[in-house]
Amino acid sequence: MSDSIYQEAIKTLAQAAHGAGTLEAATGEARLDNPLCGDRVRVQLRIEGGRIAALAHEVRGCLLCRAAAAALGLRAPGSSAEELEAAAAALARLLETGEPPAGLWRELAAFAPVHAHPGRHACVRLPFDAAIEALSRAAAGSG
Amino acid sequence: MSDSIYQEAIKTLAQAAHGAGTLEAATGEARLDNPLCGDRVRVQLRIEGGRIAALAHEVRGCLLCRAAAAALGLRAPGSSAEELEAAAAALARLLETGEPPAGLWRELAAFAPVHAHPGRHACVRLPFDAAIEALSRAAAGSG
Amino acid sequence: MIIVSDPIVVASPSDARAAFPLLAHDPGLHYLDNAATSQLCAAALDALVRHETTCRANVLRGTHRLAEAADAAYREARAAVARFLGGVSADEIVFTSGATASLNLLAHSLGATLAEGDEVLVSVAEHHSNLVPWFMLRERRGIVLRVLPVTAGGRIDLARLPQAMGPRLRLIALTHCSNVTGAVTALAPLVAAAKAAGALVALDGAQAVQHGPVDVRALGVDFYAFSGHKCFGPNGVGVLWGRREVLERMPPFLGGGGMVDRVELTGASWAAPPRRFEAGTPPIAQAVGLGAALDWMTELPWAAIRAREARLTRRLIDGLEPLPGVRILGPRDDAARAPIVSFDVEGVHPHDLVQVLDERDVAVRGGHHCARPLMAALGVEACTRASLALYNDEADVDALIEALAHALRLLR
Amino acid sequence: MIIVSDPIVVASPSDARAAFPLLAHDPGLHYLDNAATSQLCAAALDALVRHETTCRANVLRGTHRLAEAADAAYREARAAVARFLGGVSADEIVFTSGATASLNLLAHSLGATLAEGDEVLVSVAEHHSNLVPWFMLRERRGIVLRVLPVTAGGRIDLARLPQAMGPRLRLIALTHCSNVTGAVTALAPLVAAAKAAGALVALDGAQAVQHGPVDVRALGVDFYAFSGHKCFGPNGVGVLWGRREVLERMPPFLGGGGMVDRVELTGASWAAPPRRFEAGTPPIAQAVGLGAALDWMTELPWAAIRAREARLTRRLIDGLEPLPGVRILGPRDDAARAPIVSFDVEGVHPHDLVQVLDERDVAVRGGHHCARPLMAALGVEACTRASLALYNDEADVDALIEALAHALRLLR
Ligand SMILES: Cc1ncc(COP(=O)(O)O)c(C=O)c1O
Ligand SMILES: Cc1ncc(COP(=O)(O)O)c(C=O)c1O
Repeated sequence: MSDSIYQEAIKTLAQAAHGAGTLEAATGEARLDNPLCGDRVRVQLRIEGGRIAALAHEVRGCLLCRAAAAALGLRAPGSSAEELEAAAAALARLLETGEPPAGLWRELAAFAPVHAHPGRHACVRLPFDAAIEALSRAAAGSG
Repeated sequence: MSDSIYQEAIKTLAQAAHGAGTLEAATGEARLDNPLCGDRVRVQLRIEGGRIAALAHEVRGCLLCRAAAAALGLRAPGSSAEELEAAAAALARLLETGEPPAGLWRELAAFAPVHAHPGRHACVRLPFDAAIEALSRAAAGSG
Repeated sequence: MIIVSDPIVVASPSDARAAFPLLAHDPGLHYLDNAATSQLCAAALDALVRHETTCRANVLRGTHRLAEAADAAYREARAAVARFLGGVSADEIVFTSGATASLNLLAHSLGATLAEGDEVLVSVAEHHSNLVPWFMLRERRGIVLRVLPVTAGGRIDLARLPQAMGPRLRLIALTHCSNVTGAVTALAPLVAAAKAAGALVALDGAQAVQHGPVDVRALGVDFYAFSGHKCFGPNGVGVLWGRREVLERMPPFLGGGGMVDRVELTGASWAAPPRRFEAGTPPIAQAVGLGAALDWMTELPWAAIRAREARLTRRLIDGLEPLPGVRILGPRDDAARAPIVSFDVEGVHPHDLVQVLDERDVAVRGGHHCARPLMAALGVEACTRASLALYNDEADVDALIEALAHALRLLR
Repeated sequence: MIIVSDPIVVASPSDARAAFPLLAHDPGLHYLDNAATSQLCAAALDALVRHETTCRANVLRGTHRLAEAADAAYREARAAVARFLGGVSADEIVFTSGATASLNLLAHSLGATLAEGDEVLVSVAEHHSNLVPWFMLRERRGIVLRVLPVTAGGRIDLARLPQAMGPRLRLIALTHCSNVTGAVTALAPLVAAAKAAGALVALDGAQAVQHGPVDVRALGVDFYAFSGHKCFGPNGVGVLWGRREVLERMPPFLGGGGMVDRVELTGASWAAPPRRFEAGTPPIAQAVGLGAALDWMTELPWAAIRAREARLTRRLIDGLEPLPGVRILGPRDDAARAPIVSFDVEGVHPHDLVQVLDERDVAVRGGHHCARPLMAALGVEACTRASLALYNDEADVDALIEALAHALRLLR
């Protein structure tokens, strides 16, 4: 079970569910589906002074998806758009290579074993994809 | 080459081409195609007093088809409808089993090796099928 | 070089595993995903390999010796399918690339004989492959699609049949057996009602065929569709059986070599069934493999196998029910069901469950199982499914229950 | 039990025969019916058998380990096809059950975007599989079908292109290479004319692919269709390549599992290409085998193989021409042709010829070759065809010529 993808860290993250809920006065919002498994993520965020002031998410999905959303809920507030994009890119590299790249958010390292399961990559990425979509909506003022 | 289907007997029959041509005052006629190979047979016959008084055929087809038509042209005149049907049935049995059944027209025995080549059975049977169709048209008076 | 063994004869159900190369090579695997794909039996693999290495040629028009051998093998495959379906005529067997292709053929070809306003009746319990082709026909031709609901127990609700049958009903197209709940459709009342209404009945047999030969004439239906890969045969081949009288009045679906009689630039005329419906080079080697699989199946002791499958299903249900938060979807009784059991686990996503079970060598499937309307009716987005075949035994079921108990501790 | 060898590497063309199990087992056979079906290479058979015995599962939705392995293998097969076609995107590769299925998919799916009066241009030289689907589209949607004639030499007559292109031309659908005459279509002027007219170009590559990788982007076309069984791969699988931008605006053709995004009883929405066009369980093992065949082909020394095929074709034509009553149909020169040679023999029916050649272990094909309009244009009802592949050699050609001389004595 050593390379199980269900490490304690992921479970803890999912249970903590940082950022779960809805946001008042969001300036950007996006909802994404994974039609393959029915996972669904809604991310709302508020941009203030060029930074993410607050982020909330609602996830109907698997443990991996919820854990990824929680990492996002923990770390995104206070980040800039560029930092969030860099974090998403680092996560994508981790999944692709199995090796934590420089600059990866610490909590995301627990996802390394998912590398071996390409069918689950979308579960982990969905909240990040939604957040980036929400960012671009916020920038366009159409959130 | 001993079990070649191109026995001298078949070649001789095809070359003799008994009955090749057209018939004046036919009382029954049928044209049949084999769409698989493009073979085409026209059989015309004249019934007089319950017997086949004359039979003619035009064949665009392979040697087997021409040889079968020639056997028909040789033997059908003078036969009754029942005799022709019995000959066609005996030919079908020969092709199916490879063994000449009782009552097979002597000339048709040369087709025994065709038994091993189901794809060619239709070539041999086509003139007989057309003759039987022509018979039934003659009986119906719609020749 | 490839060395192929003689086909293995299954003298008793416990020999079955040895007759499946993948399972024989992986003795630790508890393969319980048979509703998605069954494993390939040695008889089918051997026949396929023997065909490709000794008589590969195109069929129907060749007269050299390989072509004759391929023709004979393909013809014999059709005869094997005809035997498996209760001894129908081989001319009623259309080879396709799978159940989905068979159902699309039906929706296009029979569909072309329907008029705007004609009705087709399906059910909420259908696999997408027996729904989407009818949606598309509705778009193309303006047919009316009616849908039978399911009962709370997850069975097609036959009490609603009278209301669901409109005056212009032409076809009832239903699953023979649900790929989610295992429920076997009660056919007698359906067939009687269809006959009375002058409607045809088509069955999606994809899930039924791996549980034994099917006598389609005795069922009284008009069409039967299934896939080779779900009855121990090769991938890439399927069957549509149809009653000759009905096939004969259906226009072709796909156009190409082999299905025409005459082709001129102004148009073409069609060959007789089954070739009318088999445009292009068919999946010859796959059909030969399927024929071998079905011949192998036909020889098996089905009464004993079915009794065993039922026993294992009971054991599975009895093992699942006491687990906290586990809810079985569909029938929990033993009547008229295939050994397919789907369940929902409160607070645990099926994909997590499947992954943890996989870590314990138990292969099941999680998701919507291409049956979203049924998922909605059962009140879930997705679920976990265990599906048994003739090679499964008590150890497989027990491994699943044990791994599941572990997964619930891990994931909740 | 099945033992599978390592893939055989073809260091030089003369090794090729050893890489084909059927030919290796039947050394006396002169197989010259490659245009009907090529033999299956060991690399493809091994990959297929290995897949079925080590990672057989359904694709796309499973997350247990067999399903992950099957998914990876299927994805890799798509990548192999994309490499073979000149390095296109794997998302542009649609797996079908064969070239005929690919062309029907195109006629239905692209056809659904055409309006009454829109024009499709084909040629007299097409295989029925690239004619009948367009006839059927004409019936369904009232398109106008225009037909390019062939020259006396049997090539598509490009001089007639200006007249054949109407103002509403939307698609030119032509064979890349004739399955009867071996003539390779001159694409540059066609593609330029199509571009200028804003029309798309689809190629039927069924006969081209066994003669080496094809760079579809360099050809400048929009669609490319072919079958696995004609390029040393398994039966029951084919490909439609399409440019992404075009695929994306095409509606689906077949409905079923895997091609949908969302399914409710009111309708469904579609997945992105290529899955939009792959309803149901695809021919997974066959695609894996095809990928292996194409990877194997990609490594071969094609310049040398093509030179050899051309030399053998010359030898064949030079052997045929002096024979009394023998008339070669189509081009007799060496330019732009595949090693396919059809001929008519005065007073001798092709089926008789094929049978007598078969008695001398020479396998060729006689008939109309599913190209009746071309037969009519060439003034014959049927003809005899010899078609070469990379495993053929001088002995095969000489055996044919010798057997033919014998047959002419026997049959006339
Ligand atoms: C030029 C051409 N197009 C299409 C096809 C159809 O291929 P398939 O029968 O494999 O679908 C063939 C093969 O017969 C062909 O030669
Ligand atoms: C009930 C049912 N119908 C149809 C299908 C479609 O079968 P295939 O994907 O082999 O075409 C399936 C399999 O997924 C099924 O379970």
